[in-house]
Amino acid sequence: MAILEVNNLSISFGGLMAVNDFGLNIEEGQLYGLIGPNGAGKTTVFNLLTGVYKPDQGRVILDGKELTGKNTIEINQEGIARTFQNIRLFSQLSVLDNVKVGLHNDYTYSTIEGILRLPRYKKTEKLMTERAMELLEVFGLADEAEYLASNLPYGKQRKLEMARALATNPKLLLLDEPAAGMNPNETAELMENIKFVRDKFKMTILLIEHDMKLVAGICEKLTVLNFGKVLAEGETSAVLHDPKVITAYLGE
Amino acid sequence: MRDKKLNKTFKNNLITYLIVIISYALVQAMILSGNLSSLMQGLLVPICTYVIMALALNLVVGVLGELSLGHAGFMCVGAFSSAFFSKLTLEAIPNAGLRFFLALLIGAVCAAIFGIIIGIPVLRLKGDYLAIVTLAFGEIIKNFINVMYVGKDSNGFHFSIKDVASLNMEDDGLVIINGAQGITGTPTDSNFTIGVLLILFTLFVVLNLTNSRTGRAIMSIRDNRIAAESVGINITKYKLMAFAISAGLAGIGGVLYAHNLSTLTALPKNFGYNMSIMFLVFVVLGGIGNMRGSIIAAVVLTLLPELLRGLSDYRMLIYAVVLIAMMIFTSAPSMIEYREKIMAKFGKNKVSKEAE
Amino acid sequence: MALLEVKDLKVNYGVIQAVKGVSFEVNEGEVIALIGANGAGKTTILHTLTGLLKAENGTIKLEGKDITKIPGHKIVSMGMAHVPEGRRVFAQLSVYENLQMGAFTRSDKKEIEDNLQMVYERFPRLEERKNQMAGTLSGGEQQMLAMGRALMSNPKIILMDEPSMGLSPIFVEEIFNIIEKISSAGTTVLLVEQNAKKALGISDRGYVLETGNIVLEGDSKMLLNDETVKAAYLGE
Amino acid sequence: GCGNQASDKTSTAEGKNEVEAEEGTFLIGGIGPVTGELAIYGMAERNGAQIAVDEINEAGGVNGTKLTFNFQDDEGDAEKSVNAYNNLKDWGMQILCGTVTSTPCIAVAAKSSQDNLFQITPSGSAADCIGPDNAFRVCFSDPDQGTKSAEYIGENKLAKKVAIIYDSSDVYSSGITDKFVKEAEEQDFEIVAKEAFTADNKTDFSVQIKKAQSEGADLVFLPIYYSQAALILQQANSLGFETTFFGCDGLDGILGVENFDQKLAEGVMLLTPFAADATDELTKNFVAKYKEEYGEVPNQFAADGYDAIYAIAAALEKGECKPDMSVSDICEAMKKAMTEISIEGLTGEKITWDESGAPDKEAKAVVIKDGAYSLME
Amino acid sequence: MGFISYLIDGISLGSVYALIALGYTMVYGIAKMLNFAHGDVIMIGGYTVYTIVSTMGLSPWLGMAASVVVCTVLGVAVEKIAYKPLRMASPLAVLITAIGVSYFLQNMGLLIFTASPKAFTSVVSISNIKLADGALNISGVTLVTIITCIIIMIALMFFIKKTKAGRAMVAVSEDKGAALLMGIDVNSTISLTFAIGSGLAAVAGFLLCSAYPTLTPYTGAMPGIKAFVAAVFGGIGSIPGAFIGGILLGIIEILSKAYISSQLSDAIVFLVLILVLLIKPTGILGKEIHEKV
Ligand SMILES: Nc1ncnc2c1ncn2[C@@H]1O[C@H](COP(=O)(O)OP(=O)(O)OP(=O)(O)O)[C@@H](O)[C@H]1O
Ligand SMILES: Nc1ncnc2c1ncn2[C@@H]1O[C@H](COP(=O)(O)OP(=O)(O)OP(=O)(O)O)[C@@H](O)[C@H]1O
Ligand SMILES: CC(C)C[C@H](N)C(=O)O
Ligand SMILES: [Mg+2]
Ligand SMILES: [Mg+2]
Repeated sequence: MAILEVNNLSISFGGLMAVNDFGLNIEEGQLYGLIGPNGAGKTTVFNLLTGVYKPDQGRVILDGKELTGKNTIEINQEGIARTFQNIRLFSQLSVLDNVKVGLHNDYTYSTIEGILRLPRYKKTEKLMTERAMELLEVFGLADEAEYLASNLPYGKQRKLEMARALATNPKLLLLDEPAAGMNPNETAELMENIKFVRDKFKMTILLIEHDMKLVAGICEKLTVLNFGKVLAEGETSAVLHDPKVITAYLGE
Repeated sequence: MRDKKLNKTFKNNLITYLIVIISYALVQAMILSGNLSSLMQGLLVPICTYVIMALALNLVVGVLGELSLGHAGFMCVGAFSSAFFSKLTLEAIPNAGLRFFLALLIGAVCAAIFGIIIGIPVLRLKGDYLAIVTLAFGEIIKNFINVMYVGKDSNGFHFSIKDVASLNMEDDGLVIINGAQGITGTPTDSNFTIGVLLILFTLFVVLNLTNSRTGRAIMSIRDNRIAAESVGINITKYKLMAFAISAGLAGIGGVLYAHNLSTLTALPKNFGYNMSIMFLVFVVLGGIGNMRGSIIAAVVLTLLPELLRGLSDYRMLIYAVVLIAMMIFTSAPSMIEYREKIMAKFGKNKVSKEAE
Repeated sequence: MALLEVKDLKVNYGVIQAVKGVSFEVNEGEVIALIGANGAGKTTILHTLTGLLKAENGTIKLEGKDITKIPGHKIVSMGMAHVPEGRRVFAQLSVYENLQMGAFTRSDKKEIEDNLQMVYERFPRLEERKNQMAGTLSGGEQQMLAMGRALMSNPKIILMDEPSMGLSPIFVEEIFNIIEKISSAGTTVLLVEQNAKKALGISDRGYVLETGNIVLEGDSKMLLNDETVKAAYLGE
Repeated sequence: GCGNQASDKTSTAEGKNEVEAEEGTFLIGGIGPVTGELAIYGMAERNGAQIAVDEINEAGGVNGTKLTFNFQDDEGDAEKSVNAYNNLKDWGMQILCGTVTSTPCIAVAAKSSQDNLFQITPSGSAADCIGPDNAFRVCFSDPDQGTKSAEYIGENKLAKKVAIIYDSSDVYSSGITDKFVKEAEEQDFEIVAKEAFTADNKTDFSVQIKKAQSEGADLVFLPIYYSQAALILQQANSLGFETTFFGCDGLDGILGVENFDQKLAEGVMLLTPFAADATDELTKNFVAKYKEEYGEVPNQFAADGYDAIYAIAAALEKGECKPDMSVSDICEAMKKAMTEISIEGLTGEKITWDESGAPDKEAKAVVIKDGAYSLME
Repeated sequence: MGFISYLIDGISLGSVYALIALGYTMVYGIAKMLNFAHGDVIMIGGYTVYTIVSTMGLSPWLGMAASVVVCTVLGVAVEKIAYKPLRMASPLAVLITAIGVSYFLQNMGLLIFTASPKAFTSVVSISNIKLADGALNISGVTLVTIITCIIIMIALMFFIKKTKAGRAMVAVSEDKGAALLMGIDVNSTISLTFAIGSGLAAVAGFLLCSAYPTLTPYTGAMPGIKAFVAAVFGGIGSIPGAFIGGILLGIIEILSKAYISSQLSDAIVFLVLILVLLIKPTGILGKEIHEKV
């Protein structure tokens, strides 16, 4: 059964129907692509799924659980994690700590224990560090673990955002234009990372991307959004050859 | 790589602790060898007070990344609640040490409670709006204390916000808080050693908090609220916590202040926004989020006006000039770059490339 | 004489040297591609050209005039416009107000109006959204706005920092067409791109930047077939 | 010399102190605000005291020993005041003439009694200022002033309905008010309005005045400082509120406010020990000296400072103190002497002290007529 | 009747706050800095008029003109010396420097003019207006202040919206770098902002002193803070907000004194402020800035 189920989701800003009666079904472990022209509403969909915006109507169900109306924090705890189109790192924290913040809710000890440095603090911190380093390894960030996040080159910042999202141990991972600003080689590398994550963590991934090489390369299914409406959906290859999609989005 | 980092923060903190302890040792030595002027000796406890205030405020400004212009208010709460207690139990608890310890608890707790109360607007407000609310809050406290009359006589406590008369106490009555005249005759239980111990305590709390799960959560809110939410950080909880702890520590500062002088009044001078702003000066000058900096700045800026006494009428003028100059020197990008270059000359450039 | 001439440019961030002695030139009417990996120093160079950063060393000449020391705000009116990395649109201002800002140094109402229409033709979406707050535009829309805004100063040469970033394929095509149009309309273009294939595709000449140094330069067609370039930037 | 005259004196290396501690002189310290909102009081007393010191030294000093005076700023803050006190101790202070305001005075008195260092405050009027037995005062105490004012108004039937406008955030003002209200019950006038303002709220008094006006107060009691009083008079006038204003020592100096329309102060009564235009020789040449030195008309705080120094001198003389005696010995001698001396001061003909430290002198009630004080009776 | 007359008092006081707040908000809105020295520039303005009118006995008009010039120059100078080096530093750094400048100006005033208060002769010669046969009394100063406020407010709004310099300010306030790319001279734009802000401070100066005519080196400090509060109250950065904020603050202050407690009026005023901000977290007219995610 579908891990994510979205029905007639809509939101409008002022007059503008940014997302209009949007529906989506993703199977467990799927690598799913959300594409569409600029301003089609892709990021807005992410914002609706993660509770940044409240939908005017529609429902979101994750793994059989109703998420509609829940706030960002609850939704993350229910199992949706995301990255942002315009990178949002904890710029003054080290790369390692960025990931550790992601681990916050799964590895716990009380503030007092933290201040007094009780055994539980030491134990948990150790585990956190190990886990965080694992994740950094995956994205080849281990060596920069100590850098300030803001000192990372652009490409690596995007990867760090992914690592941080994964750290919250989500059921569903949302990636907003992970390859933006990367050159072909970096993109190729990124595709490997994403595949790896999916396989290693049995992760379900929904990603927004304009880089067709990446989309065609790793997405199993696609939904095409246009003016907030679903224009087409289905197997990647099929969708990418759909004339509607070509005229609206791909171009010759 | 990682251990290096752990060592690094660890070293940093260690140095900070050492600085405090060593300076303490030095000062003690000077006192014993009679080489410390009474002016300096008199300044020791106030300096401790302001260091604590700077550290407490830095938790809000540096770690949580919010602006508070009301910390003098928390200090005020700590001062009055504890002074009230001490004056009341002057006979009941003859042991000064014990009495002061209890006073500390009371001061810290009361202040922390106020910290939570003020924490609530904190959740809805940002930046200057928050700043002004904290300022307002501090002023409210000051205003209330100035019209507060509390007395105790054979048949219990009396309270009034009019005047002593309306306490209508028996003749054996003792006025404890006398409106604007405040509290007089508080035991001067605090001393330099206690002050330093409290600094170390504050330092311990602030540093360990920052390098813990809670601290990371608070800092993540500072750096990017939206991202923090997206990874499930409970904004409300951690903002409140930061404010409560900071207020509690400020309360401790207040206790120290109250038990240094025999008279305690809530004047604009000592508990008004000007004082809150002074604390902010310590924090910013010392480097936002930099605890060691806060300590140094607090010490320097408390000593400065005293060392300038020789200038008599020009004293505060020069003080202002020095303050501006120091601010520019420490924070102006051009200056920083300049210093970096100097550093680089000494082959220190690695440091600046690293997590600095 | 080259329209833009850069000699031995060095730029530092504090102690980090991001650009380590770069020389290149852009001739009237050319489209020049400047490619390189993340962190190579492309943005830094552009920032220095338009005075957002100070050069540590070297000279920048625009139409033979040394502008190295000229304050940034004077450079626009000398005919150099810049589409910055990350768009930097005025988030609180409407699309229309943003475009007007682009024409800040110009006074002739009529010309500005024509220019505005020209921009609206190239980017119809901007006209649709002329009253929307720029901050709420989608990524792609903001990119269009940034370009439109730069065009509003009617520049001789326009510097573009990764204009295709985050744009849909069809729109990437569109952007590169627009760049060609801009160029054929007589504006010289200095183009910084991650999308090396496209960039070299439409440019006359190209420079390859690696960690602050130019390692390769020449005719774009030539670069497109250069093995190292293929390997490093075309992902082939 | 201190303050502006500091320049000509050599400053010590680390610039700690601008007045040199001359060997073989009595080292007298002074403390008060010369910066900050209360600066005006500190300056007045510093200047007044300085004049006294210079006079005494010209006259050959005390038993042939000269006085050295060193005044330190405390910004009116208790903590700063203690710093100033310690600074003066480092300088070698043997006797303290201060502090100017109450809150600091109480804090400093606590310290000085530990050191058993003789202290006399010119104007620290709160009761606790002379708590320890080494502490004396020149001015009236706030309680006294409160009571005396009420008595005076009552006995002279100045009013039936009295309104009070006071500074609820100030020790001095609220101190007087408390006692005034208490005493009022004994007198046959009623308090129809008791309106406060605070340090953070002292520009607009329209409400307080209107309250008094609408309650039909035929006298308004102003236990406050004259800078606010000047505003109140001006605002009352523009509101067309005709009434008698009655104040305490704090009001003194109101005529000295530069460019102040003295018509507004016409008929204002105040209980003050000092009147700048009294005709006795002492006052006349003090005022003259002061004007020439500082270009202003001295207010009663200057006079307090002046008298404090003379009290110190008298006590030193009586107690046969020598500059080489220990601080504590000097203090003991002076404490005893204080209760025996009686001085001809600017603020009282025959001022004497009891061991509590309180002065015994006559309060003059003056009324302002044609821009000048004239004694009432 | 009582109420109305209190209301009028509130408006008179408020109009002064509003006038100061306008300058505050102007500088804040553009330079994004809280110029804590603003109140002290006001004090300088006051003394300038005093010196020229009362000491030298020259015409008030000359005095006012002079004080505007003096303050403008002062403002620009301070900006160049103390704030400009920190242009790219954290806003807090500039805030602290501003505090330093505030101390500096106060102590300058103390040295030059001494601590003894000066009675300020009103520059407004319009006599009071009495309504309801004397029961209501609106002072000439109040009228002038309110009118000045409104004129300045409208002028500022027009200036920002319509003039080139005004639009430059808006751009600078949003993104200095991008503004530079538009060909805007960031430095002179910010200087201009301070020039205007300080000029307004001068006007506020002599109107404040005309309404409440005692002048000391600390005259500006407290109204300065109150005005800051007012500016935030109305939505800091918003010009009409500053006006409304100021007026409201004045009214609340007076009414709480009149009807609740003169002792606790400070507390009450600030309490109201907090409540309002809780309901409207960006002040009365401040616009919610929601960043796009
Ligand atoms: N907060 C907002 N207020 C007003 N309009 C908004 C807001 N957020 C988004 N929009 C509008 O909704 C539409 C969809 O925006 P969205 O960011 O989802 O586009 P997108 O599909 O992500 O485009 P891109 O691929 O360029 O990022 C855009 O036209 C945008 O202008
Ligand atoms: N503000 C800064 N402070 C310190 N170093 C910086 C700063 N900005 C850039 N750098 C460094 O300068 C080098 C060049 O950066 P630049 O942004 O010019 O690269 P780029 O070629 O534009 O990369 P991208 O393709 O990601 O935009 C990088 O190593 C970067 O880390
Ligand atoms: C200088 C005086 C006005 C001081 C006042 N008598 C007080 O004790 O505070
Ligand atoms: Mg998007
Ligand atoms: Mg770049």
